[in-house]
Parts: sequence; structure tokens; C-alpha cells
Amino acid sequence: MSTAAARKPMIDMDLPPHARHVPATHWRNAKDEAEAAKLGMWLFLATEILLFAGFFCAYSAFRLYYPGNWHAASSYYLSWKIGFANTVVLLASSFTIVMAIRGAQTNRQWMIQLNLFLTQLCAAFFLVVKLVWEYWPKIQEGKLPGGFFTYAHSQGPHDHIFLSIYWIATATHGLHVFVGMIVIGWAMWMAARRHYGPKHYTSLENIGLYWHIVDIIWIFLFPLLYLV
Amino acid sequence: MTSGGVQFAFGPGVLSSWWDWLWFHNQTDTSTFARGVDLVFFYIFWVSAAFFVLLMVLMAYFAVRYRRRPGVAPEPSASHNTPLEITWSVVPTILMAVMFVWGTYEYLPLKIAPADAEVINVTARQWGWEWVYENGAQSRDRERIADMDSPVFALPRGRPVKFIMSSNDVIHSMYIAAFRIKRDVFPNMYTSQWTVPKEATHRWSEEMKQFVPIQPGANNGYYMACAEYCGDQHSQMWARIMVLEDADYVKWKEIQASTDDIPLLVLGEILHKTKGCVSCHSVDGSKGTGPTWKGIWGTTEQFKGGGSAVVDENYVRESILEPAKNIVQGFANQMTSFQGQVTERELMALTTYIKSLSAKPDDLEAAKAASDAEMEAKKKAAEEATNP
Amino acid sequence: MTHDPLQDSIDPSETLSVHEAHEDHHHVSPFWPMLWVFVVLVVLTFLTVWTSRMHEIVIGNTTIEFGTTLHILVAMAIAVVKAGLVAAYFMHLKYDKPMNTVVVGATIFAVTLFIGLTLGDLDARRFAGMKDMQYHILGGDVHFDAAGNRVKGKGIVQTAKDNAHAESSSPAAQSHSQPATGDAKPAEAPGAKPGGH
Amino acid sequence: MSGHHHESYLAPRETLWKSIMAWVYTLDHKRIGVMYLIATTFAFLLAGVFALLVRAELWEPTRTIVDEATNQTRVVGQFLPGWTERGLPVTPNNAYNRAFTLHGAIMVFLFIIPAVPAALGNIFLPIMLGAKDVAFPRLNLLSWYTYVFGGLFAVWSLASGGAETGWTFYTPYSSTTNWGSTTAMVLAAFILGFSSIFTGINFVATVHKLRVPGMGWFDMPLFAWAIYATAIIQVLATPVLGITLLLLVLERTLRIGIFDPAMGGDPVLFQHFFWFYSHPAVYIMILPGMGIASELIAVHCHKKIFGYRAIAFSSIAIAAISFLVWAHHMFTAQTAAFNAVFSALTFLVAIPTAIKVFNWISTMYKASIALNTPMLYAMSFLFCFTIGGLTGPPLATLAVDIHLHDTYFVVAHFHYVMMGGTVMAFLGGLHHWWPKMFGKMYNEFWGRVGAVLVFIGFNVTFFIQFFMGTQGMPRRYATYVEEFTSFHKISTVGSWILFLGFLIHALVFAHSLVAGRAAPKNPWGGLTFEWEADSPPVEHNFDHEPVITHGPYDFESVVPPHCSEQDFPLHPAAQNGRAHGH
Repeated sequence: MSTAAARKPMIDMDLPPHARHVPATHWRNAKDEAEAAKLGMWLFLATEILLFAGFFCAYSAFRLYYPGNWHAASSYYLSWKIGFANTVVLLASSFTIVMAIRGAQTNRQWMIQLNLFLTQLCAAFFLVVKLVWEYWPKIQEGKLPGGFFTYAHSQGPHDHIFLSIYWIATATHGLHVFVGMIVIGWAMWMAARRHYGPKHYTSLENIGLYWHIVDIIWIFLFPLLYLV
Repeated sequence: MTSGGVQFAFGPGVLSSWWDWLWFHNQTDTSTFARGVDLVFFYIFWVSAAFFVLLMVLMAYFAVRYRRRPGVAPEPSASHNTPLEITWSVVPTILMAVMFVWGTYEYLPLKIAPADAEVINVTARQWGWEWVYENGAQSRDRERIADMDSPVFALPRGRPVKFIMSSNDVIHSMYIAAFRIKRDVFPNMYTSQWTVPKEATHRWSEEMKQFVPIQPGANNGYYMACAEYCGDQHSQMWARIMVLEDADYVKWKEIQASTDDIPLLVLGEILHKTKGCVSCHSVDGSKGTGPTWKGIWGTTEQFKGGGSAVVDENYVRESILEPAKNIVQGFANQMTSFQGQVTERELMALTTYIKSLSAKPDDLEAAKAASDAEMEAKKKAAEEATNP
Repeated sequence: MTHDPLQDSIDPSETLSVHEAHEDHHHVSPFWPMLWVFVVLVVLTFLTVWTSRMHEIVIGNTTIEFGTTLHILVAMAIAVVKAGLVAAYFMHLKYDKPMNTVVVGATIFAVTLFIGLTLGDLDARRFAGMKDMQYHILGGDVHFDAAGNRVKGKGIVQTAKDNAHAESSSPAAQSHSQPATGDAKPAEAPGAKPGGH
Repeated sequence: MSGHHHESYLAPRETLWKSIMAWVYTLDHKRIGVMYLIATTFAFLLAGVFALLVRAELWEPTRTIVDEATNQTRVVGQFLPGWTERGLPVTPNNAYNRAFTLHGAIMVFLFIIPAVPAALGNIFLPIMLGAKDVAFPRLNLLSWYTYVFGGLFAVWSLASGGAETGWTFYTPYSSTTNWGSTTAMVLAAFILGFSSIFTGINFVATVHKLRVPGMGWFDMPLFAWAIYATAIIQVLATPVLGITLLLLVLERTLRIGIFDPAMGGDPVLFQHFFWFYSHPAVYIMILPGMGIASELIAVHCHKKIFGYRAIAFSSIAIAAISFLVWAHHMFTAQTAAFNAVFSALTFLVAIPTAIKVFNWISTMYKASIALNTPMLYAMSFLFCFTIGGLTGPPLATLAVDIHLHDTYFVVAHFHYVMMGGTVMAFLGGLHHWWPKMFGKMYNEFWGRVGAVLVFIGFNVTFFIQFFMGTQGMPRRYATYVEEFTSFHKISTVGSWILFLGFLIHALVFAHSLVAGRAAPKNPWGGLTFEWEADSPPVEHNFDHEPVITHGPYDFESVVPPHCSEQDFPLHPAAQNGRAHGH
């Protein structure tokens, strides 16, 4: 006899969907399941951090080799205003997703949906700004990584390396933002089906965690690439 | 080739020679570092051997003594023993601390060359070595090692030499096993290592007019190899190191330095090897990384992405100085430029040599003629210089 | 094999009628603290930009020059604080099981080792002096000077001779001519063996 | 969730189609483990073939069975003809370089990293913890398909000319070479990294959250401890490999120039990136082997393991220290000060390793040792791993390593640890758990014959290579000077003995699957949970969640479950306070 089989009839179909959650059969109870899910997410975040550590390491290495060139390049090729705007937007989105979780915890469906929507909005803003005001002009002027660097007025012999790192780091980060938009979109859909509630919001929480790490990574990328 | 050690029979004879080889037979005191490094090695070796024997004897003894007997229960014994566990954690730690300190002590001098060391500039390329001595000499002596024409380099006995090394393409590593020195060679920075060879291996023999081993068979000099994987012919970057007494060493360098007395044709043949052309361009028609030189003269080469050219003086010159400019179809852009690494006369020599390999016999004649003519001109010039 | 009957019957914590099982899993994130954290984060962002754009600060009659290094230090310090806030509040580390914090700790440990030790080695190597990077693009001994103008080389043999002389003559020329990694200047060679002659 | 709970996890479904789908979509950790086992075995055979080719090539210093007409390289070229990329010829060394590269890359990324954790670990970690499955079954399946996907890239690389950069992919050679399809191989390793990460995340969460109620950390079997330590490294180190290889691919495709000196990049930076993962990776490879060794020795000596906590903690210590030593792969490339630091740190890792060995051998004291195939493997593990371990210090010692770096001494050391350690333990574990996995016994006699042959063949192949190394025979050499001929000949002969041993094992296992007699629940008298389950286990491992009544190695006080007291009597001295496995 399987515990799952025994558990089924005990579900009260009158409860909202989120209250009907039953842990997968190999879990002893919902608490373990939720904690494990979070632990797994944190481990995944650990791998994300280490992945980006590669960029930071490369950045610092070449900053070490070509300090002057590096310092000049950042202000020469990048506008801190754009970076600043994007930073604030990302921070705001982090706040809204926290509020979405709060909505789930306090079972206020409108709060979940509104905040998820706002988060999505911020993410979209971030990407649009990046593509339209940063990437596109750079592509046109040939401020491209490594071998494709064709910009006529380079201000130092190693600009192409700086741009290599800028492009790879921001592109990878942008990709993460894009993936974040997809999962948040999924969350919005689930929220619309009243899937989240005080008893069951682990997946929403994990999406939040992912979104925050994307934010944190940007918190470091912004000053390194745009400011100092 | 019998150099560097004993010839082994494949069979029982091997056993004895293993021990020679473990004990580095006659190579223990070949350089400043060899003796020290080997002492550390043997310290570690004997410590390890002792532990290994102890552990394995115990294991074998237990396996026999306590083998399973049906129906007999093992007699209980402690499942841990703190003093014992502390002992076998601390003792190895101490022994290894000694290894670390001793090993580092022997290593540090290897990084610090004496100020009066003679500098030899080493250039590694795919796939060969080029040593430039202080007087600009580059080795022209060749020896066939592992199916490859390899250079023979000379070092002075009892004097410090410092190698300042750089690479033309990828990472190599200059490794002279007998001296216990090894250092990676990078394309983007100079690295260096130094040594003092302790015993002379060759001497100048007047009767044979060449450098010969002092104890032929026993020690014909040492091997130098590339220890960092660098592509196709990585395993053929061998070189022979011979150690000479000072007088012989100076003589050797002078001989290598002057190429003027060599007719263009001969010089071209030498350069084909010393400059490393041989590693990609065969002269027997076999296909290599680059086009063979046999019969290439006067033919028309088709380039990648259209275009073609007849192989003549200009084309050869261009391919040596700007190899990447045109790539012959069916070949990759592998060659690095020799801009500034070949003199005009060397270019002429190579051109003449390639010409002499032409399919057409009259080209060969022309090449010979040109070579001799140039030699004549030199002689005349020399005579005029002596008696105006 | 023995098993207590409880294991067979349904564990009450698996059903939703019982709430105890969920309590410590549910820390509701409060509104105002979170809002304040957000505000602080924005302020800190302003601060980063502001500090990065100032060149010196005057306190009383003492003036602190803002060099590149100081800029980096300040910016990174602020960034770390911001990251800490996000992790502690937004990411709930403050309220969660300590295990998650341990994971973060281990990660930071690994990242620190990775970047720290790597840079340590590269930094030492930088002092060992890198050969001009353009050297191998154009081949031969052609290179670029500081101003970025192309300079015709003198051929490898000549370079070799110069290096050789630079060796024996001026220690000043060390950094360029003999940039073997980490070599101390031969003059003050600690524990150097006598050259064997 | 219907009626499959009481059937073996291997039991077929109603129709063939359903049975196949049941494997394709399975979330059962045992099935995923078995699929991993099959895949890694295939990878092992493939890479093994390349190893044999490499050894055969080295039979003669320069040429052997030459087919000069086709400009193929000597032996290897006979087997790998026609690998001409972009009209480049197969030069005399080139096919050899591909052979050793593919041997290394496939063995490391497709066999030895996933073999023990993802195959045996997947099957037995949850059972040993008394769990029904791993924490995230879907992630587990994803990890398997990621592995397959990565494997496809490796096959693509293989089919389109292979790679010849060496499995270490050192720049700038790897970023500029035109031979073969290096990019495909790098991508393969990149993707396989993610598969490894997923497994790691899964196992950490499993150990933390799915231990049976009442099982504390120190009631866990040592295999679980080892897998846990491994998983930590997998999570913390592998991402760096990901970014490294990603950058390398971009280097080859977009010419970003970070590692390319010609564009102002730094090749040494790549070495740091690469080894930051790849040194911990060798502990990903060996730690599970150590875990298996602990199980084998305890069970087949029927003896409480000596110094349980020491072994458990040393696993974690090794995991932690493994992040501190990577730069000892670069002693000939680095600055003196850093070499000294890393030399010291490297010695640290030897201490927990030594402790493990001492504990294992002390466990055999006053034991009741059954010299069956698994135990033979446990002993050859001890033999080879001790040699592998003891040849570490010469390589950690600066002065000596400068001489031995990148010589056959390193090759021998590496193989003594990886093959003599992990592969021996893996084979031992395979025999040990075979009855449990497939419910069939194997032929003990031929099993022992195979074990002995593998042991002899391995040592003949690799021991002689220490001598070559001390004499300065560099690694990755297709042609060598004649002094080394007899050494290489002996080594090559050893590789044939080794091959024979593996052949016998293959036959033994095949025979067992076809005609092996049904296995009892607990053939060896083990005390961990997997021996309480059926052989093979049911879909969720246990009919009823097991209850922890005794420690994993309390052989002195417990008669193993499903075993009679005649077979495993208790010593009179231990009669008081006796418990019973049932």
C-alpha cells in the first residue's frame, strides 16, 4: 500500500487550488519538501555565483594588466546614466517580487498578480534599455568584442579586451534576466489560477530567489563596468 | 643511438637496468641542481617505500591470518584508538613538512640566476628550438633524434648559463632532464631558467675536425625536450645538449656564428633545418603542414579565396616575411612571420636552395651557378680588402 | 523487519488539516522593513555613483585624493553592503534555516579563493613584465610604444644581445629584459647557490 | 502510483511500448542509475579502445606497422583513417595526438566523473538513507538527458575529426588549432558539467532532507558521506569549468581574445580557470571510490569500520582542501612565491588521505575476511591507491616536481589514483552491489580471475612508467628516443593483460544477467538499508519505510538482516546487549 494512495481521499476539493497541495510521494511531509526545494535553489544560486565569478576574475585580471587603459575604457564606452537607471529598475523589481511573495503568504491574490506584473514590467524595461540604448549603437559603431572590434577611435591598445568582457558579462546577465521573465510569466499564469497561497508558494519563493541573485550580480557589474 | 645511457634488451636484462635508471645511473651530478633534487627525491622515495611496505605487509598478513572461517565469529576489537590515530596523523605530517621545506630550499636557487651568467636567448616555435648565443651564433649542428633533424646545442662546463625564453606561437616548455630543469615558454612574456653544467661530455678532435663524445656510448650528451603539449610534432622537439670545456665552447660558438664562408646552396640547406622550415616543409615531396619544396620552384600556386602566383624569388621572399598574406589551397595559416629573424643573405640562401629543388634540371644548374658566383664575389672582395 | 505502526498509518503532518507542520516554514515578509531596505539600496546606488565621480574630499583641512584604487574599494564596499541587504532581507536569509546561509558562506569561500589566489599569481607575474602584446600579431620584432605608434624592431639577434648586456649591466633594465616570473634581482639573491665556478 | 510498488523496479510493464516509455520517462533513481551505468560503461569501452591504440602506438619508438602509402600515422592511423579536416593531412603524429586526447577527454568527462556518483550513487544513496527516491527526481532525469546531450557532442566531435588539444585544452593551442573539431569537444565537456552539477545539487539535498527519521549524520554509511563530499565539490567547482569552457568556445568562435596572447590575452589565466575546477574534479573522481572502499572493507571483513568519524571527516576535509591546491599543476608556469604557497597547501591534502588508508587497513585487524571478488578489489584498491597516494609528495615537492612535471611519472601517478583507485573501487562496488541491482549472482570464480588479471595488468602497465618519468620521458609523446623502448614495450604488454581482465568481467556479467542464479536479499551480510530491501528493490525501495535499529557497521552486536546466525555468528563476548537486524 502506498502512502500516496492513502492520502488522496483526504484532500478537500472545496479548498482553493493552493490549499490542495500534496507533497510528492517520496517526501515524508510538505515541510521537508519545501525546505529541500529551497536548499536546492540555494545550491543552484551558488553555481550561478561561481559562474559569474569567472567574469569577475577575468575582469580583475585584465584590470591588473592594463589599469590605465581599463579605467579610461569604462567611461569612454559606457554611459553611467543608463547603467544607473537599470540598477534602480532592477532593485525595484526585487522589491516588487518580495511583495508578490508577501501577497501569497497573506493570501492576497491581487497583490501577487499586481506585483508579478510590475516585476515583469521592470525586467522588460531593463532589457529594452540594454538592447536599444546600449547594444544597438555599439554594434553599429563596431564597438564589438575581441576580433570583431572595428571602432575607429579606440582610446587604448586593449579596448577590445574590455569590450569582450563587457559584452560577455552583460549578455550572460541579460540572458538570465530573459530567463527570469519567462519563469515570472509562468508564475503570473499560475497566480491567475490562484495556485499560490499561504500553504503553498515555494516555487514563487524560489523564482524570487533567482531574481534576487540576478539583481545582486548586477549590483556588482554596474560599478565595475560603468563607474570605476 | 646509444646516448644518455644503457641500451636495454627487452627481457630479463631489463631488471638490472631499471635500478640503474631509478638511480639516474651516471646522471646524478650533471648540474648545480641535479644532486640536490635527487637527494630530496630519494628521501621521499625511501619514506614512501617504508610506509608502503609496512602497510602492504600488514594488509597481506591480516588477509591470511583473519580470513573468514565458517561459523567462527571475529573476536571484538576497539573500533578506534585515539593515541594511535593521532600518531599516524602527526608522523606523516612531520615527514611531509621536511619534504616541503627541503624541496623549497632546493627549488628557490633555481629561480635566481647569478649576475655573471651567460645569457642564451631561446626561441621555441612549432616545432623546434632556436638558441641565440651572445655572439649571435645559432647552432648549425644537427643530429637525427626520434625521426627528426634536431639541433645540437653546446654549453660551457662549470659556468652559469641563463636561458631567457620566449615562444613564437603556443606554450612550450624547455626541459633538460639531466640537469633537472624545466620551465614553460610563453608567447606573451619572457621566462628564464639557469644552470651550471658540471661535466664536459664532448671535446674538439683535431683529426676528425669535429666535436666528439669524451666517453662514446656512455655519455653522448643530454637530451632536451618540450614538456608542454604544443601540437602535431610536440614529440619531435628534441635537441642534443653537449657540454664543452671553455676553449672548445668558444671555438664552437665561433664556428656557429659565421655563416659567410658557407656557399648559399649549403647555407640554404642548413637554414631549412635550423630555422625550423623542415618541420612543415619537406624536401622529399611528402605532404606536411606546409607545401613541400620539392619541385615547387616555377610552379603556380593557387591561393585560398582565389588568386595565384608563380613561385619565384619574390614569392618566396613574401612567404617567408609575410606568410599570412596568401595561403596556398589545402593548407592552414600555421606559419609565423620570420620578419627580422633572417638576414638578406639567409633569404637569398633559402631562395637558392628552393630553386635547386626544382623539377627542371636547369634551375638546379642556375642555383649552383648563383651560389658559386656569390662565393667568388666574396673571395674577390676579401682579396681587395686585404691588398688594395 | 520491524517498523512502528505509525509509519504505516498516514503521518498527520502530511495532511492539510493540521497546521503545525507549516509554521516555521511560513515567515511572512513584512512590508515596511522591506520598503526601507529598498530605499536604502537606492540611496546606496546614488552613493556609489557620487563617490565614483568625485576626485577628492575635503574634511576640515585634510584632503583625501580619490585614486582609482580608492574608487574601486569604495564601490566594492558599497556593493557588498547592498548584496548583503538583498540576501538578508529580500532573500530571507535572516529568517531562514541557517543551512542556506552555510551554502552562501561556502560559495563566498570558493569565490574568494578563486579570484584571490589567481590574481595573486597574475599580479606577481605582472611585475615580471609582459612582453609587448602586439609583438606576435605583426610578427618579427615590430611593436607599439606607449603612445601606440608602431616601432620597427631591431631583429631578434640584436634584442638578444641587448638583453644580455642589460642582464649584466643595469639592474634597472631587469624588468624589461629579464622578466622571468618572480626572479629576484641577481644582486640580492637570497640563498642563491654559488654559480659553481 | 498504481500497482508497481511491490514489483522489482526492473519489472516490465504490460506492453513492450509501455515498458520502454517507463524507462524513458522514469523518475525512479534506480532506473536512472542503471541508465547511467550503461552509458558510462560504453564511454569506458570507447576510451579504453583509444588507450589500447595509444599503447600499441608506443610499442616502437618511431615507426611500427607503417602504411607509408596512405600517409597515416603508424598504428593509430590504421584505425582512424580519413580524419582530414579542411584538407589538412593526417601527419605522422596527429592521429596519435587525437587518440590520447579522446582517451583523456572521454575517460574524464564521460566516464570517471559520472561513473560512481551518478550510477552507483544514484542507485544506492537513497536506499542507504532509507528514502524512496532522491530529493528532485525530475532534476535527476534532466541530469541524465543532459549527460546524453553532452555525449552526443562528444560523438559529433569524434565523427568530425576528434580533438587533439589534450583533455586540458590549454590555450593558445586549443584556441588556434585547426585540427579536428575542438569546439564540439569543448561544448561536450561544457554540457556534461551541467549534468554533473544537477547530480550534485540533488545529492546534497537528498542527504540533508531525506535521511530516514532517527538517522543522524553519524548513522550514515560512509559511502553516503563520500557522495555528500563529492556533491559539494560538484556544486562549488563545476560552474567554473562551465565559464572557462564557455570562454574558450567564444575564443574560438568570436575571437574574444581573453586567453589569446596575440590579442593581449593571457594563456596562464586559462590554466588558473581550468585547474580551479579540474583539480577539485580529481577528488570528484576519487572520493566516491574511497566511499565504496569503506563499504567493501567493512562488509567483507564483517568488521566495524575503524575510526568511522575520522574517515567521514577526512572526506569533508579533502573536499575543502581540494579548492586550495589547484595551482600545483602550474609549478613550471608560476611565480616562485606562489609555488611555495601551493606546494605547502598541496601537502595538506595528503594527511586526510593517509588517515583513510590507515583506518581501512586497521579495519582488517581481527576481522573475518572473505576473499571474494569485491574484497580482492578492495585490496587491490588499497595497493594501487597507496602507491598513487605516495607518489603524490614527489609531485608536491617543488624541486622534484620541476623535474617530474609533465613526464610519465605524472601519467603513472594519475592512473594509479584514478584507475588503481577509482576504477578498482568501482569494479569492486559493481560486484558488491550487482546482486542487489539486478537480482542475479555472478560467477565468483571467474570474477576472481578477472580481478587478479586486472590487478596484474594494471600494475605491469603503469608501474614501469614511474621509471620512465624519473628518466625524463615527457608525456603526450608519439615518438620517443630509443632508450625508452623496452619500458614502453612492457607497458604495452600490460595493457593487453588489462584488456583480457576487462573482457572476462564483461563475460561474467553477461553470463550473470542471462543465467545467473537468483540473488538472496543479503548475500554478503551487510547492515546498511540496501540489504534490507529486496534484490532487486521494489519501485519505492521498501514496502514499509525502514526503521533504524543499529549503526551501519555494528557487525559485532547484530546478525545481519535476512542472514542466519550460523553464517554470521556473534562472538560470545558481544552476546550481551545484542540486537537483531530483523
